[in-house]
Amino acid sequence: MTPQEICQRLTDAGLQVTFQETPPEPCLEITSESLQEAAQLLKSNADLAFDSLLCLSALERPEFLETVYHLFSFKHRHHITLKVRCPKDDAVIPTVSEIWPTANWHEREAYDLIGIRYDGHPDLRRILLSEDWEGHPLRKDYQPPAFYHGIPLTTQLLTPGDEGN
Amino acid sequence: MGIIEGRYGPNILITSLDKVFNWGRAKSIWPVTFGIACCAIEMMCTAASRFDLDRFGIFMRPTPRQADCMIVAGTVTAKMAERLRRLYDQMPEPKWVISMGSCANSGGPYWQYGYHVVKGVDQVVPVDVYVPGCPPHPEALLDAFIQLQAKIDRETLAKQTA
Amino acid sequence: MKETKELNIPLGPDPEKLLKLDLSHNPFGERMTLQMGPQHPATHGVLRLELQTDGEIVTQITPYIGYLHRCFEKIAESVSYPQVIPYVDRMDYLSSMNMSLGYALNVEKLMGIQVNERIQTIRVLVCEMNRIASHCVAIATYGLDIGAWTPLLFLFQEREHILDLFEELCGGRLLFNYIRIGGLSHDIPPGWTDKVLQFCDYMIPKIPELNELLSFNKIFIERTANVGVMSSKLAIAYGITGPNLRATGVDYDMRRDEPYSGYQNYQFKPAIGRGEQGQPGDCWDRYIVRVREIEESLKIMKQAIARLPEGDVKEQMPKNFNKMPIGDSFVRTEAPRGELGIYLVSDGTKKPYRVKARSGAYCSISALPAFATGCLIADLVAIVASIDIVLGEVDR
Amino acid sequence: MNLEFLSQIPLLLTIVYCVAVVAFVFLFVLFSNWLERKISAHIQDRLGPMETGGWHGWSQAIADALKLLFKEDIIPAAADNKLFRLAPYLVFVGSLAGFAVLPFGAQLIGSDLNIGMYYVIAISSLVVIGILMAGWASNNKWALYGAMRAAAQMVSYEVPVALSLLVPVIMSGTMSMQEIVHNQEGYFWNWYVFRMFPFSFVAFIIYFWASLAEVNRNPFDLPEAESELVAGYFTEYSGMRFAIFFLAEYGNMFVVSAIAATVFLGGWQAPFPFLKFIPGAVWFIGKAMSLVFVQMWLRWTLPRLRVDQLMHVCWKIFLPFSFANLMLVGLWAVLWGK
Repeated sequence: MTPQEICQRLTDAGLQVTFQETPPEPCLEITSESLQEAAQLLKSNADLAFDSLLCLSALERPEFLETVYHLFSFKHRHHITLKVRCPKDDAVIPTVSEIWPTANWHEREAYDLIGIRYDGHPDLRRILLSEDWEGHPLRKDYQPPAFYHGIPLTTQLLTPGDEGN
Repeated sequence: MGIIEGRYGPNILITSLDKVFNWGRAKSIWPVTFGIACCAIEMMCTAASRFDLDRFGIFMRPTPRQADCMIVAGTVTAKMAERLRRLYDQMPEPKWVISMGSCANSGGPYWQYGYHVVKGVDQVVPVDVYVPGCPPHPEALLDAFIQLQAKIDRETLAKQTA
Repeated sequence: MKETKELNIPLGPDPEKLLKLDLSHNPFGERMTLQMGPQHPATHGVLRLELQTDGEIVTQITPYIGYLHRCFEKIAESVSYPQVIPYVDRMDYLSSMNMSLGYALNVEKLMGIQVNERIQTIRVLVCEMNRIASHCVAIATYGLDIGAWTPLLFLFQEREHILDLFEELCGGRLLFNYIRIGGLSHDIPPGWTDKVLQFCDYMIPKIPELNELLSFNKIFIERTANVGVMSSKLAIAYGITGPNLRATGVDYDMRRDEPYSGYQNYQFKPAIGRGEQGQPGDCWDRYIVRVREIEESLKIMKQAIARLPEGDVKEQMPKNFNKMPIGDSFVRTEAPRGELGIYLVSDGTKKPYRVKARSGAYCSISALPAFATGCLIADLVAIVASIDIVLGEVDR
Repeated sequence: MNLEFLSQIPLLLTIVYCVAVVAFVFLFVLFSNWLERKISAHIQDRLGPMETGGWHGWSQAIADALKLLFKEDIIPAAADNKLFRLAPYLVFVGSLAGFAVLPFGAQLIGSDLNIGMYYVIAISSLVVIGILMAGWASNNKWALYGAMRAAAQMVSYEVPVALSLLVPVIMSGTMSMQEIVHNQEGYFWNWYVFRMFPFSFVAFIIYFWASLAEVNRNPFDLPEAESELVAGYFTEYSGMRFAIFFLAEYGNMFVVSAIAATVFLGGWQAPFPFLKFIPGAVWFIGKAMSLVFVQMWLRWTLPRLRVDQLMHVCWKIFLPFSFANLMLVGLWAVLWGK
């Protein structure tokens, strides 16, 4: 099934989905309110049957935060990319970990590194960094700490402006 | 050992004892099985058949209590550093540390942007031998052990002067 | 094995059931909390498992990761496109070639580069060699965790042959930086393919030897068959891919079903777990799938050498990355520990805007509580070994 | 060796013998430790110790011992101080006491007790107490697991060991070690392992496998399973105390092999009477060492069993077989005499 048809299916179900022709792959933009319903439909509908969440990535755009879902169906062997936006000051997106258990750890990771909170997640804690770590490292304005529990993490010799290449 | 260490000058008894002790210690270095990242694979290769650490009497022990030496093989992160220190503290004296690979030496490729990487394991534990390389060739690790043996041979029980 | 059933150990609970499984009440008696790792011989690096145990039975598993979090994604945003390759190599350090291939294909897709046949064939060749090397370590450490020392040293010996070939090819034993965006760092040295063929002929009779020593050893089968059974439903739900998925009986291999880098030109059969010694998806199946993949990889290597065309391996390498097209792409490749998916976002500058790596081992370890709860401590060691994790890839 | 004249002064003889046995245990441990590393290395396609002391690293074990002797002796703060200190000695005594009744030669025996066999079975239980004590006192969960596994395993396997040792006792009609050896005089087919063919042989096989579990060797090395329990019950022990555990472990290996050699393989008897000019002690140690070699060989070849499988093997395979075996031998002895 092509992304256009999948988009049509979702809009037929009354969900707010827009089709985006982004190179090199098209994707579906979806509002965070209709995410869970759409996810439910994508997984349970026999024609769609997206039984596998391949990847969940969060990223920071200049104006907003975004979560990208790459879905795959082992039954029909087709792909789809979903994108959900949320504002920076209220970074909340509903969880899909009930629908695809893969999302459980990936959402924890996104929370850890970007700082998007996934509403309804059963166990939203930091996963890669320690519980008492401050800040979300993948934010563009992140300043790394100089010390962690007394262990120096930056060095005085670090030269600013050396950007490589 | 604790009774005579550092109490007498370098007399004939002490220097002879030194020879015996240092021989035993240098020829029987037991590192604790402790691999962190990429270098751990090269460490395993060094212990495996082709390079065979056992030729030098080097024999991996799983518990720090029975080890003499710790090979820090890999990138030490902020989360790991405390545990590394604890492992080091659990080892009985006399003990040595080999820092294997660029990451353990200085943070290696993660030096500049690695917010979670300790820039050199010597910030956490004292290091005796540094092995350069990313990852070091097994021969380099063997050489590190030979350097460590030479270092052990220079140690003494005598009172330190000046 | 009747014992496991007599002990009333659930074999692979359903994820739906598990979410509802209430472990707060205490049907067995007093529980003990056990910290396994980060320094533990069986955790393959720096994984930490917090176990609730009732005697030898593990009633709850909580994995803690991040002890090797090397900030790959942040570093990838801070350096230019070609400079990411050494860091991708260090993600899954046991199969660096497969890792750099995944990243290189992604950037090529974004830039619209179609590399020539020679580059594709050499890439397939080195990736399959690295797959063998990686599976050798996986099987070797598996044997060690079950208590068999000798296969470890034998397989490391075989692996050294591959490492020698790699050293001749690009100077590195473990991390190569060989596959570049749009090409390779340099062409293969003269006479190298003959040595690879010699290696294939040397390696093929080693597989029956391994089977005799470990695979069909009675004790090994007793220890691994029917242990840690993962249903295909659970595997798909948790996003488990690669050999672990195939061991559950799902016939899906990226290399065959969604070919990349010219894999459609090779004849091979992905190994599928059939539950020969127990049930499909048990630890033994996960083991034997890897052994059979070594055989398949050897076949692919021979075919790759046979069809190696002429060409320039450097002509298509982009000179600069100042005019990257804006967009995002997601490319999956079949790495030895499951699919490597790299999600790359470009904002037109010479540095990637965002790189996200989805690793197979990360998903495998997240499913560990779902299918390993209720086993014995000794089984847990076997299960952790059988899903074959590399913490560099899990923590990135 | 004729040491009859020494029997005039029995106390001196005892002291000399005791010192000799302890010295033998130390030498044996040093040698077999080196041997184990060499054997494992050659099985695994490598060389093993080569550098220490010249020829094939012969002094490797001496260097290890010397180093362990002068390591810092750590007693963890959370450990039970007294029990932690006592445990290794208890294990060592349990292992050493077995040597008292081993007949190294016609005269070379510490004490030819008329219940020698009974004594050996009883005294080896002391090791279990020591191991349990070590695991408990360490206050380390892995050590506790190791100790519990060791206790369960050694207590269980004591039963098939005892049952299979009763077969030669029935055959010879005595429990004295020296008597049993004397009964196997002559050519090697007079050894108990070859007499009364299927029964005695089955008893020997069961004894050998069960004794592997008794001394925690692969495939029954669960108490110190490295990949599961870090280092088992001696995880927290360092330096000298660890060395004593090590000593006891290797001492135990020799004791169980020596018992097998005594009761099944003719003890210090030569396989052919014309080889009698070679001292009995050489035969005895040679036979025991070859069994020790088989133990090492198995260790470096086989994977490890799981706890429930270990118990399964003991209670459902070894125990019924050894029991049936004993019954049949008893029946045979009643019907046809020994």
